[in-house]
Parts: sequence; structure tokens; C-alpha cells
Amino acid sequence: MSTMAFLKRSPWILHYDASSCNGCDIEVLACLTPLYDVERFGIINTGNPKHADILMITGGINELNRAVVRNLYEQMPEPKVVVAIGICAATGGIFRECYNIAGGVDKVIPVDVYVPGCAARPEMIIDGVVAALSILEEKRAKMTGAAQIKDDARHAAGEST
Amino acid sequence: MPERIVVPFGPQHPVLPEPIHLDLVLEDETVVEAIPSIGYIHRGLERLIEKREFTEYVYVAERICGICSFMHALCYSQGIEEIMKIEVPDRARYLRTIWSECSRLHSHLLWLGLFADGMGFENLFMRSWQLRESVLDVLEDTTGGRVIQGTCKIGGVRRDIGAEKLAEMHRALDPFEEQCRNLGDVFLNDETVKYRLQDLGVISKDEAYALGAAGPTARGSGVAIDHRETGYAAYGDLGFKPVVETAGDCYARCAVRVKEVYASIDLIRRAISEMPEGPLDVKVKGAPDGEYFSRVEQPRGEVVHYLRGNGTKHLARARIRTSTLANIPPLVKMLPGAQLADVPVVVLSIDPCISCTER
Amino acid sequence: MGIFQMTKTVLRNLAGGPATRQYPAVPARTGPLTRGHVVFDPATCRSCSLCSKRCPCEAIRLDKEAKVWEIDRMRCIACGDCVEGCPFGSLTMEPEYFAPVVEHVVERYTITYVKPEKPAKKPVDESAGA
Amino acid sequence: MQTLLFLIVFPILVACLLLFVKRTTIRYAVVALSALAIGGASIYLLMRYAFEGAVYFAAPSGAIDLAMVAIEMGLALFIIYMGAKFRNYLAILLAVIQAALVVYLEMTFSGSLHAANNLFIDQFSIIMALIIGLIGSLIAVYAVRYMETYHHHHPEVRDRQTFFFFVTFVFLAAMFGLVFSNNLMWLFFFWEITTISSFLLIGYSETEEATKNAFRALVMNLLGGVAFVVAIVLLAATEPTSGGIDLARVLASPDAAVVLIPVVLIGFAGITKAALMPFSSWLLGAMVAPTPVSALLHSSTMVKAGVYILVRFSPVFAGTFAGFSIGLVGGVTFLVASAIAISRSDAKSVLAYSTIANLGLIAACAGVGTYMLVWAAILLIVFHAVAKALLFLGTGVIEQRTGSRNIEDMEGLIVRMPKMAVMMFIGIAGMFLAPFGMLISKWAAIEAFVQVPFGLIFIAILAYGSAVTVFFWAKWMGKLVTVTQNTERVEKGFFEESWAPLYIITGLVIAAVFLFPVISSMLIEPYVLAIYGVTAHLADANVAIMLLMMALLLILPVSFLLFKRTARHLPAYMGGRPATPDLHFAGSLGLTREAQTRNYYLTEYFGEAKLFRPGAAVCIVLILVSWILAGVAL
Amino acid sequence: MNWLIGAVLFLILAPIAGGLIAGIDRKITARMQGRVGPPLLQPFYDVGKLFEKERAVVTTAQNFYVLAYLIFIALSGALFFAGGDLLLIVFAFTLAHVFLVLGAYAVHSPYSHIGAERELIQVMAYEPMIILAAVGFYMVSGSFYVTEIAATTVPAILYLPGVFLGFAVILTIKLRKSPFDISTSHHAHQEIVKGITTEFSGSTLAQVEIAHWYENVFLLGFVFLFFAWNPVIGVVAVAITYLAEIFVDNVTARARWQAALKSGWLATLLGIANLAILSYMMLGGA
Amino acid sequence: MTVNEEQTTIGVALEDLMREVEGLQTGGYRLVQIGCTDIGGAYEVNYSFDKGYQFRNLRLTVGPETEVPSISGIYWGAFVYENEMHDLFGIPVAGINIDFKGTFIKTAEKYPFSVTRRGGDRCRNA
Ligand code: SF4
Ligand code: SF4
Ligand code: SF4
Ligand code: SF4
Ligand code: SF4
Ligand code: SF4
Ligand code: SF4
Ligand code: SF4
Repeated sequence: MSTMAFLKRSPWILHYDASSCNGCDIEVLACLTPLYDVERFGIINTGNPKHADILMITGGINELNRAVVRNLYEQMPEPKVVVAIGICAATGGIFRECYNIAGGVDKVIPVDVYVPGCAARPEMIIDGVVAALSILEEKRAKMTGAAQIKDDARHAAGEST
Repeated sequence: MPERIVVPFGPQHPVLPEPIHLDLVLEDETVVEAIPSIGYIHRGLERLIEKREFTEYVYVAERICGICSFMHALCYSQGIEEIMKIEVPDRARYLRTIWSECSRLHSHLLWLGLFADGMGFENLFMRSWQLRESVLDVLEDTTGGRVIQGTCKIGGVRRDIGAEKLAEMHRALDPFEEQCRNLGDVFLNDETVKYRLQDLGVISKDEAYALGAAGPTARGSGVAIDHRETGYAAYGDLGFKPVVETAGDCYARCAVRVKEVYASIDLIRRAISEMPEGPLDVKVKGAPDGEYFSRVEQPRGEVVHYLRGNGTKHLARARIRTSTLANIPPLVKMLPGAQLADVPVVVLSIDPCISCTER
Repeated sequence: MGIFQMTKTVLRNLAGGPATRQYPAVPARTGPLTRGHVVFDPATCRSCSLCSKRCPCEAIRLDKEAKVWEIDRMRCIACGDCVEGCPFGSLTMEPEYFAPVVEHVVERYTITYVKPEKPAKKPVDESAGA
Repeated sequence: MQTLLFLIVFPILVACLLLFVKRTTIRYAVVALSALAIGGASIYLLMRYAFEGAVYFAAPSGAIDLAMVAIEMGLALFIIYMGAKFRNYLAILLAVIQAALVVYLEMTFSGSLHAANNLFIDQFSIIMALIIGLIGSLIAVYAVRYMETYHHHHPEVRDRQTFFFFVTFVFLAAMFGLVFSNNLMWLFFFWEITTISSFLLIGYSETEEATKNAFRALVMNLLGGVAFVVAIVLLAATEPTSGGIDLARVLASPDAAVVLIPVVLIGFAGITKAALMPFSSWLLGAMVAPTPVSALLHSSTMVKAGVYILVRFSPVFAGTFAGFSIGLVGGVTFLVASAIAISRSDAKSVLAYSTIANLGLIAACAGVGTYMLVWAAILLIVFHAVAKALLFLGTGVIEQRTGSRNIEDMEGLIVRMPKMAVMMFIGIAGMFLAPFGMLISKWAAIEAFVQVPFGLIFIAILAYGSAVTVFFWAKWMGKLVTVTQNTERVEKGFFEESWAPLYIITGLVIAAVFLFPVISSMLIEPYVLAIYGVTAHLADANVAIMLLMMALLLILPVSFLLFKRTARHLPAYMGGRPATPDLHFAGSLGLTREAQTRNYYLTEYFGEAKLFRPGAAVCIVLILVSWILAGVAL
Repeated sequence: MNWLIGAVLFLILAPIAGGLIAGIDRKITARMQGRVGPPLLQPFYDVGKLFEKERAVVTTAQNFYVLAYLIFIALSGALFFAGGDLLLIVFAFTLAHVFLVLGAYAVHSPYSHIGAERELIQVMAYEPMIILAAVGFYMVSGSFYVTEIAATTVPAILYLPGVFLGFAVILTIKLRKSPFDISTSHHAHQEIVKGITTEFSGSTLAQVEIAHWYENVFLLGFVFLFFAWNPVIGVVAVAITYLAEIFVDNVTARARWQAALKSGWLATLLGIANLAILSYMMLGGA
Repeated sequence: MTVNEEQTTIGVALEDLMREVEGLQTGGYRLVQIGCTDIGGAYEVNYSFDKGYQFRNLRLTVGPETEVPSISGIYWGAFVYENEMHDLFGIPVAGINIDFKGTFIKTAEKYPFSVTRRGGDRCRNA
């Protein structure tokens, strides 16, 4: 059981455009580029849920992407956090009242950090990731803790039989 | 005899930032069938017109898409102005032109970056987006928003650009152009880029026209349609010629955009030097009654806002047909025969903007 | 000859050093017009409700009776329309962004403006959270 | 000598007995017991003669010679009859030419048509005998059950199983005869028997295609046969210097130039029988036959006769340009056939091309013929025989069980037929992975070619060829190991007995790696030493490393236990689209589609249509060149 | 006992060296792109992180193959640094890759399979050149043993410039660098998601990464052999070669598989031409 | 050089639609868009064409259930608009070359723009 917490130093993100207007979307991408360079923090945009630790979603939930968002979330190994980028992802934003928008991302999966803004700006997105890191770390601690408990239980069971 | 491979491509896919899905049928890696399907971003904002007054709807129109948000606001505003017979002040027309072209610049640079990313040329992506940031800085300094400008309104614009700022922008144009030309050289001359782009996804001139292709997709095939030729905003005063390439392949579409970057810089330069003085807007009274198909040349081609007022504060109908929707039929024709590795390149070559396509 | 066209850029990048803006060590770049977040001054608001009417996102709610002015930060698109529309200058657009949060935030203010001849200005009870 | 005679005669007796056995169970008993006897006898042979070097036996001739000629005439008549029946006049023509030549030979050179010793045995023959006796007879055992099911699946095919097993055992007998003969006339006799046997077996199902392919095999082999007789005529005509028809004397002939032409002709016969290009098509066509036939033809008999003869004569080829160009025929065949294998999805077709490729490689070694290369060639023969037999038999089982022998349909075999999949896995690994035999042999070949003048050509061929080989085997392996969901197991219920030969052969593939140093030092090295006076062997350190690798491979699966515990199972990545575990997803146009994973066949580069003709053309030219060079040498 | 020391040192030090090289690589790449880039130790953080993640698999079998991949990559590297037979090392190396490919095949997933096919195409593209390079060393030093090749006093590079160039081409494939990062890529997004590693996560992915470190050190060792007659020049040459690879990575678009295959095979032809001339000279000289 | 844009709208009867469209096609017009408007109980379908920035609009008025023929035989690319027409308005279109069968744009509420759509909540402040 390590206490090293590498997780905080190597958060890999998966970005999904739920139903954003592209505004927040391109700002997420802009984070990768030389001026913001989030790789400074060890962040890599993996594009593959199996490799990701942070799910960044822009845009609200609509009829079709509901299942996609859930699917992507489920494909990510624990521990993982969800960062909702932009007010669309928080509440549906300006499109909140559209017939095809069910609301923010939290309608489908638990959201850990909301980054407000329309569009959210690269700096805010960086702040959002930083906020997510401590939550990620908490979840990891809880996870190893749980595993430890399970392990102990197994040992106890093993000894008693 | 190759076997058929069926691959679900998207909606989530690292190369395509927006959700579009393709059912790819491949033989080895050659595409034999690619049926696209969309709908992941459909919000239904056309009906939001029922809930927003026509003046407020500009904010919605801007958020049809965050990349050419200004163009949507412009197209919408021009449509309403046409219906309401509003004469926009000259300075506003020029400012609109400058912001339009800044949007085109940042959009094309963004696209060039994504395109490079699609080809697996990471450094080129980085470089394109680095240059794009200078445009965004200008946009932020002059409008207050990097990607959503919020300066266009019915009857004019909400903000002015001061003389000092204009002069500063003008000074910055030359070095910026040089950087862009260096970047363009890579896209146009690098052998590995050429190898990836030439003879790929070819659409002939006749085909492009018959399929209703728009924007660089049409112009890359030699079809000279560019709505700026109709002289809306200040384009009529500035003189404008569409950029046209004839090969009809991905390289040609890329070349059109590269050269449009240069052209945009030129337009901004001229707009700044010919900037008239005067008011920024006129007061809007009453409500629109009538209909108009407002058309504007976006980075991706012509967008059509069909607006229909009924004399109340709420329009009866706003229908937005964007360039990407028009470019989907050509895309369907381009894909078969390409390699799997080319799929993102071909898809990106029409510069798909799903957000506005699905509204 | 067309091979390695990118060389120039690479060399320039190596020589020139990174272009990165070292956020957060260096504060975020903003301009005077930058639309960050809306700030409300409860001392001057006269409850005219123009802001709430103009807001395209229904982010502002005003309860004239209870003298409560609320802004839902998770709805505001920072368009600035309310700021432009407020006839009393009670709203300003600050260039700093509203920081990321872990829960929805609705800011609620009690309007302290008092109609009488001499408007007393004292900010009271500012509570965040929902 | 009794053992030798036993191995030749006993299968014939069994064959005759089997003509009268109609019940499968009894047939199984007979075949299994005779297999035991034959296998036992070949192992006895090993123990008896392994340390003795070449031993010659003056077997009785005279009457036997006459009988042989009589049988040959009879066979010629049979071919003429069949040719007339199926209107294949080329076969008739070749049979007539051949018969005429034999008659001419007997009439003109009867004086020089005797060998001091008709039979002999040395380490190389022992190896061949082991292959025939163990692998061949195991295939025969397997065939009993297979053929029963075969007729169950193909009611339209006339049930001629008694005949089938008769021919099979005659075939084995002929193979034994072939590798024990010191008299070239005898050798030729057995050679012809194998031709006819394979003709009969390929045409077993009597369909139009089978008949056509059987005739193609016949014609090509007869062509080789004609060359063989011509060679014998030449040898007989130059008896004093060439050594006549006595194999040992020919090999030791003082006048290499004289024997070169006949040996090149015999080499040509070997090329046809070993199905090198341009004669590969007969072996490919032979796929129409029931799978045990393919297994026989590819692993232990027929084509092995072809390369046997090439390797036998390789001391004559060594250092000659004629030999070098025969080697090149092999090399080109190796490269082209390996490449074509990439584009095939039919398992038997892949196996066939791989056989052709490996025979090509053996021929390349034999043609160039340095001591190291001969050493490598014999290694190749051994390892190829075991692994290929396993693969063919496995493919047969899979086909009978799943109804398809397409590699794509073997996807998920590890779930559906785990035991079979593991055996196939081992078989395939045996074909191209370190530390299995085929790879060791290739490695040896590379080390050997480095030291040959112009060996660089072969190095290049080997480098490209083995890369290509990795591609097509690994992708097949990949299909086997894919863990598919929701597929039922279909392994149970298969005739349990037919697993026995598979288990044994699988064991042999693995054992071959561990026994390889023994095989090499006990059989191959002494043989090479006897002929060349020097011998090759692998460095001890390398042998140790290989054994270590093998041990690692065997231990690794144990690590499986480590993974079982805590892992959470996720569905496969489908672009975010919700999908079922068996990969059905919501596609465009409102259709539900299934994601399909298929191998690549790269037909654009490696298609049969693209490569076969050029390859064949090059080989024809090379064969002609070899004749011309042989002529020039004279 | 020298050989044992070499092997053990490799097994212990190679991951450290490999991780550092990866860190330097990422830093330099970032600088070439005008960025700051990650901390030098980032690769270790990444791998550490991966070990902290939950074990998630599509099928348990995938882990088995990846472990085998790691073991055999380490083994071939260890054999190399123990001074073993180059050909045997090359074959062990191929075996390792086949395991990686099988790991991807084991998962019934379209992207994984496409990655596997592409990896095999890559193997097909580079294998001839590696074999040829080994043969080249034999022709120069008269031995296939790394110990003896390394001990030769002749500068191999002077005899084998074509082979070295050819090897540099396939080195690009092996280091998974653009233009030949077709089966999986360390950066820039790819049409096949992550190709061969799409379905690997957590510690399994970490093992792939560690194997890659081993592999890189081994490959650089291979490069060193060309310059082995002078260790100083050798080390410098290795560094320059690696820098050149990073540079090429940053100035090219990704190629299609056809180009990867053709380049690999053309590189081999270059090597063959080199060896042909060499053997002609040796024949002539003899 | 600035071209003046002109927009003309011509009403067209259902039975003349195909003929008119073919006429425009032979006349060298390109298809710009097809769009619908709910005019209360019926739909207006606008087929918009353009040639040298001269905008021509064929306007078809149909009842809610009337089947409209597809023009995708004449303009191949029309399928995107026609599928949209079906999915958003519920207008049946016959014979589309690539028929998504109602899956082109999937919506939470079926035919969100149809004349029969529920509610008349035109005011958000109700
Ligand atoms: S929050 Fe604003 S910018 Fe972001 S996606 Fe939504 S509308 Fe677009
Ligand atoms: S084309 Fe549409 S989605 Fe794309 S940038 Fe323009 S407005 Fe936005
Ligand atoms: S609910 Fe929203 S839109 Fe309505 S009055 Fe309040 S703030 Fe304005
Ligand atoms: S800034 Fe715009 S969105 Fe925000 S409260 Fe004001 S009007 Fe509403
Ligand atoms: S903030 Fe301004 S606009 Fe809003 S209610 Fe108060 S005074 Fe009126
Ligand atoms: S004003 Fe009232 S009645 Fe009219 S639409 Fe709005 S809510 Fe309905
Ligand atoms: S009356 Fe009309 S304009 Fe006024 S709020 Fe209602 S719908 Fe909007
Ligand atoms: S919100 Fe009030 S003022 Fe506006 S339309 Fe509705 S009822 Fe009228």
C-alpha cells in the first residue's frame, strides 16, 4: 500500500464533447498547446477512457449522448473524477431550456468539479484540474483503504478456517 | 481476398474533437463503406426562439458554435436588419469585418492544427495553435471574450476598437503574417504532409457543385463560391476575390485555407486603414415582420439563417443551415477508397463543425 | 527540398525558449474588456429587475418583496447584458474568472438600498452557497 | 536388415489386410496396432543403427528387379487407362515416355543396372524413417476416425475407406523403401509408387475438382519422373566414372562434372516432388483431399521424399553453380510462398504455402550444400514434419467440429475449443518462434549462409522471408487466442480417441526442443561429419539459453493464477458507443451492427495473383540455368 | 562471470536509464514545440500512477501476454548485455513482440486488433533490417557474439554506413516515433485511439511502458555497437542518434502503414547493398 | 467585384415539384438547403437554390401528413435535409437515397417542430 500518490502528478484526461458549442471544447484543446502546456503538470490528453483518470466533459446532456457519457465513465478504471467544463456542462447553460437538453452532466454521472464560464478559459480549466487532483487523491486513499479492509477480512477469514 | 472489418468510429474519438460517428467497413485498412451519423450535439436551439426575444437571441446565435460565434451573430443580425430595413453605420460594418476575419483566422489556424493532429504531426498542431493564440489575444482585448465575442448586435456593434488599439493591431500584422507564411510553407511544401494529403478524397469540380459543397470544400475543387463576394459588411468596399484551388483533394482544401489566412490578414489590414469614423449602432425599434434568408461566408462555407418574423418580439422561425451540413454529402463520397489512417484527415478536410450542424 | 520544412520552427523554438505562460505562477492574461464574472453591489440596486429580464440565461432572480437578489453562477454565461442594462450601475463585470467549484453556486444578496433621500451604503450579509 | 525389410513389407501386408476390414472399430484396432509396430520398429532402428554410420545391405535383386519393372509397366498402363478415362493426354504421354525410357534402359544398359548393395541405412535415413514411422503412422491412426466423420459429413462421396487405407499404407511402405534404397532403380521404383499413391489419395472424393487436381499432381510428378529416368540412363551410360545406379558410388564419384548433369536432373525430380515453384500448384490443389492426406503429403511423405533426395545429393551440388541456382529456386520459392501465405485465409492454404516455403528453404540449403547448411536442412526437415503434422491434424479437427477451416472462423477458439487451441498454438509457435525448432534451423541457416560466397542473396531472402513468416503465423495465432464473449464450447463430444495422435504429436513438438541437442549430436552431426569431414553444431551457451526460454514459456502460464483475483472486467472500447459484450453496437441508419475484427491480408502486395506467376517464372529460368550450368561444367 | 554482471546490471539499471531517457525525450520534444514540457521524472510518475490504478481488464488473458512481453524483452536485453549471440537475441526480441501482439489480440476489440495487425506490419517492416545488421556485424567482426563485436578494434560504422542508415530508419519504427508510430503512439492523437494498447490499463499498461524502456536501452546498445571501437565516440553517437530521432519525430507527419513497410524494406535494401559491396571488397581483398 | 444578391420565392404545387427542381438542376443551380416552417396546421417547405449568388426558393405548402417526394434522385446531397425534415418535423419523405429512418437527428421529444407538438408555452416567464 503505497503512500506515494503518483496520481496527483500524472493525471491523464479524457475529453468528451457532450453537446457543447465548441467554445469550451477548443479551450480544453488550447490547454495542451504551447501557451498553456498542461503537460507541465503531467497532464496528457489520452483520448482513451481506459487510460484516463479525469473525464472532462463540455456541454450538456442530450438524448443521444446520455448513454455515451455513461459508457465512457464506466470504461475508466478507478479512481477517477469528472470535471464539467463550462456552464453547459453544469446546468445546460444557455441551452438549458432546449427540448433536447436534459441538463448538466450530473444528470447522468457524478460530477466532482464544475468549471464555470462560457466559454471556460484555459486558466480556469487548469484550476479545475488542480481542484480535481485533490479529490482524485482522496478517492485513491479511500480505494486503497477499502482494498486493505477487504484484504484484512480475507486474512481474518483465512486464519479462522 | 481481404475480409471485411467493421469498426465503430466515434462518437468519442481522440482525433475528432467533436462527436461524429462513422460505421466504417474496411478491407484490410481500405474503406469500402463509411456511413456517418450525427445527433450527439443536437440541442434544439432553433426552438429557443420561442423563448427568447429576437434581440436576446443574438446570444444564443453566438453559441450555435464557439468557433465562428461571431459569424453566427453577424448572420443573424444581418438577417434581422434586412427584414427591419435597418441601415448599419459604416464603422460598425468595418468593425464587423475585422472581427469576422479575426474569427476566420483563428478558425483556420485552429483547423490547420487539428488537421496536422489528424496527420499525426504534433509539432505542427502546436505551432498552429500557438499562432492562433495571438488572434485570440486580439479578440479578447477588443471584445472581452476569447472565443465567444458577444459584440455583434442587431443594428451594429457593442464595442469600439480605439485608434490606439487599431494602430497596434496594424503594426502586429506584418510579423504575424510572416509567422503564418512560415507555417503555411510547412503545410504546402513539406513532403510528409504532401504525401498524406495529395490525391486523397478527390472531389471533381462538377461533383462538388452538384453535391452542394460549400466553402473551402467547394473552392478546393475549383468552384468559386464565396459569399463575401456579395459585399456584406464592409467586403463590398474592400474588394475581395475568392481563393480557389483546382485539384479537389485534401491538399487543395488545405491550400485554400492556408491562402485564406493570408487573405484574411490582408482584409484586416485594409479594413483598419480604411476604418471610417462614426456611430457604432442604431437604435432598434419595433419587431421584425417578414422573412429573409441571411447568408454569410463562415470559415467553413456559407451559412444560411432563415429568419421569419411575425411582428412580435419573438420570431416565428429561425432555421440555421450550416456549411458542414452541406458538406456531408461530399464527405460521404470522399471516404470510400481512403485508408483507415486517412479517415480523420478526410473527415477533417471538410472542417466539420458538428456543433452548428446539429444546432 | 520539401523535406523537414518544420526544421526552421523547431530550431526557433529551441533557441527562443518556451512560449508557455506560466499560469498559475504568472496570473492569467486578461484585458480591460475581459468578461470574467458579474459583481453585484447590493447598496445601489433599486430592484428594477431589468437585469433579470434581460438575462438570456435566467441566471438572475430578484425577489422585490424579500429584497433578495440572486445570481446562479452555474447559469451565467458572462455575457454582460445585465451589466449594460442596469441603469444604476449596480452591476460590474470583473475580468477575474469565477473559480471552479465542487458544487452548484447560487449567490444570494440582500439588497440594502434604501429609498429615502440619503441612500445609506453599507454592505450586509453576503452569503455564498446552495 | 530385417528391420528395414520389415518396415517396407509390413505396411504392405497391413495394407492388404485393411482391404478387407470394413468396421471402423476393427480398422482402428488394426491401424493402431500396426502403427505401434511400425513406430516401434523405427525406434528400434534408431537404437540399433544410430551409432553405426552408414550400413549397406546387399539385398537380393534379380527377381525383385524384374518384379519392379513389371509393376512399373503395370502402373504405366494404369495411368494410361486413367488418362484415357478422364481425357488427360499429357499424363498418357508422360507415362508412355517414362515407360519407354525404362524399357530402353533395361534393354540397353542391363549390364550396368546393378548396385553392390540395394539397401542401406545411415543417420539421415534413420531420421527419415522416424518421421515416416512415427508421424506417418500417427496420421494414419488419426485418419480412421477422421474418415468416418468425413463420410458422415459428405454423404455424396463414395465410401472407399478400405481402399483409402490400403493406399495409405502402401504409401508408407514406399516411403520407407525410398529412404532405404541404395539402388537408384529401386529408389526410382518407390518414387513412382509415391506418385501414384498421392494421385489416388488426392482424387479420393472423385469430384471433378479432386480428379483435376489429382491429375495435375500426377502430371507434374511424372515430369519429374521422366527427368529421373533420364538421369538414370545417363548414369548407367557413364557407369565407370559416375558410379552408375549405386547411390553411394554416385555420391563418392571421383568425376563430379560427369555426375552433375544426372544429379541436377534428379534434383529437378526432387523439385517437382517437393512442390517448389513452378510446381507448387499440385500441392495446393491437393488440399481438396481429406485432411489426413494433406497431413501425410505435407509432413512425413511425398514432399519429404523430394527434399530427401535433394539433401541426399547436396554433396554433389556443393560448390557448383548449378547447385547454387537450384538453391536459388528454393530461396525464391521460400520468399514468394511465404509472402503469398499472408494473403490466404483458408487454413489449409496457409499451411500449404508455408510447407512450400519451408521446402524451398530446405532446397536452398541443400542446393548450396555446405556442411552447415546440410545440417540445417535436416533440422528443418525434422521440425517441419512434426509441427506441420500437428497443424494439419488440428485444422482437420477444427473443420469437422466448427464446419469451417477459414482462419477467421477460428476466432475465439481458445474459448470454444481450449485444448485444440492450445495445441494449434503450440504447432504454430513451432513453425516460427524461438526457441522452437523451425526458428533454430533458420538461425542456423543464416549463420551458415554468411560463410558462403554470394550467400548474401540467401541472407536477404531469409531476412525478408522470416519477417513475412512472422506476420502470417502471428496473425493466425492472434485469432486463436481472442477471447470472445458469448460463444459456446464445442469441444466436448468429439471422438475422444482421435485426440491421442494429437496429444502425442504436440508432445513431440515440445520434446523436439528439449531433444534437439540430442538429435543433433546423435544423428545429424555424425551424418554431416561422415560426408564432409566437418560438422556444425550450436554453441552450448545458446542451447542453454534456448532451453531456458523454453522452460520460461512452459512456466509462464502458471502466472495466470496471479491474475485471477481482483480485476474488474470492462467491456471493450467501442468509441463510447454502448455495445453488447459480443460487440453489437448501434450503428448509423438505425441499424444494429456487429464490430468485426479481421486479419489483414495485404492482397495488394502479397496476393497470389500478384506473386505466383512472377515467382514461377523466375524459378523456371533458374531451373533452366541450373541445367545449362551443369552442362557448362561438363 | 562478466556476462552475468552485464545481464544483471541491465535488468536493474535499464528501467532507470530508460525512464530517464523517456523523460529527457519528452522534455526535448516539448522544447521543440515551444513548450515547457513535463518534469524530467514524469515517466516514473506515470508508471507509478498506473500501478496505483484499479486492475481493470477486458479479459484476464491480456495480462498474461503483457507480462510475457515484459519478461522476454528484458531477457533479450539481458542477453545482449551479457554479450550473447546477436541472432538469438533478435529472435527472442521477436518472440517478445509476438506476445505483445497476442495480448492485443486476446481482447476482442476492434481497435486493439487493428493495433495488433499494425504492430505485426511493423515487425515485418523492421525485422529484415535487424537481421541484416547482425549479419553486417558478423562480416566486420567475424562473430555473432556481442562480446566479440564490442571488442573489435575496427570502427564498424566505416564498413557499415548503409547498414547504420537502414538501422536508423527502423529505429524510428521501434522507438514508436513519427512518421512510423502507426500501431500505437506516445503522442498526437491517432485514428486507432491507442492501437495496440487501447485495452490495457493500470499496471498492465505500466508493464508495457517498462518493457518499452528496456527495449529502448537495448536498441541504443545496438546503435552503440556501430561505434564500439571507441566508447566515447560511441556514447556521443548514441546520443546524437537519439536526438536525431526526436528531431525527425517533430518534423514529420505520421505515415500510413504502406509507407512504414516500404521504408523498412527499402532500408533493408540499402543495408544489403552495403553488405554486397563489403563482401565484394572482402572477396577482392582475400 | 461585388455581386448583388437577389432572393426570389416561387410557390410550387406538390405535383410540379419534381419538374421544377429538375428545371433548376438543368439550369445550373445548386441546392443550398431545404428547410421547413410550421405555419400553423401546415408546413411550408423551402427548397433553396443558388446560381451565381442569385437565390431562388421554391415554396411548397403541405399538410401535416402529406408525403413529399424526395429530390435526392436529382440532387444527391438532398438526403441530409430530407432526413432532417422527417426527424424534426415528421414530414414523410418518400424515396430518399440514404434513408436514416428517423435516426439522423435523435430527439428527446419526437418531431419537435411538428405542427402537433405539445404545448404553446411561448412565454418563458409564465
Ligand atoms: S458553456 Fe458556453 S462556451 Fe461552453 S459549451 Fe456552453 S455555450 Fe459553449
Ligand atoms: S461552422 Fe458552425 S460550428 Fe463550426 S465554427 Fe462555424 S459556427 Fe461554429
Ligand atoms: S427566472 Fe431568470 S429569466 Fe426569469 S426573471 Fe428570473 S432571472 Fe430572469
Ligand atoms: S452576464 Fe449575462 S448571463 Fe450573466 S447574469 Fe448577466 S446577463 Fe445573465
Ligand atoms: S442590479 Fe441593476 S438592473 Fe438589476 S435590479 Fe438592480 S438596479 Fe435593476
Ligand atoms: S405571456 Fe403568459 S400566456 Fe403568453 S405565452 Fe407567456 S406565459 Fe403564456
Ligand atoms: S410576451 Fe412575448 S416577448 Fe414578452 S415575454 Fe412573453 S413571449 Fe416574450
Ligand atoms: S416575462 Fe413578463 S413581461 Fe416578459 S413576456 Fe412574460 S409576462 Fe411579459
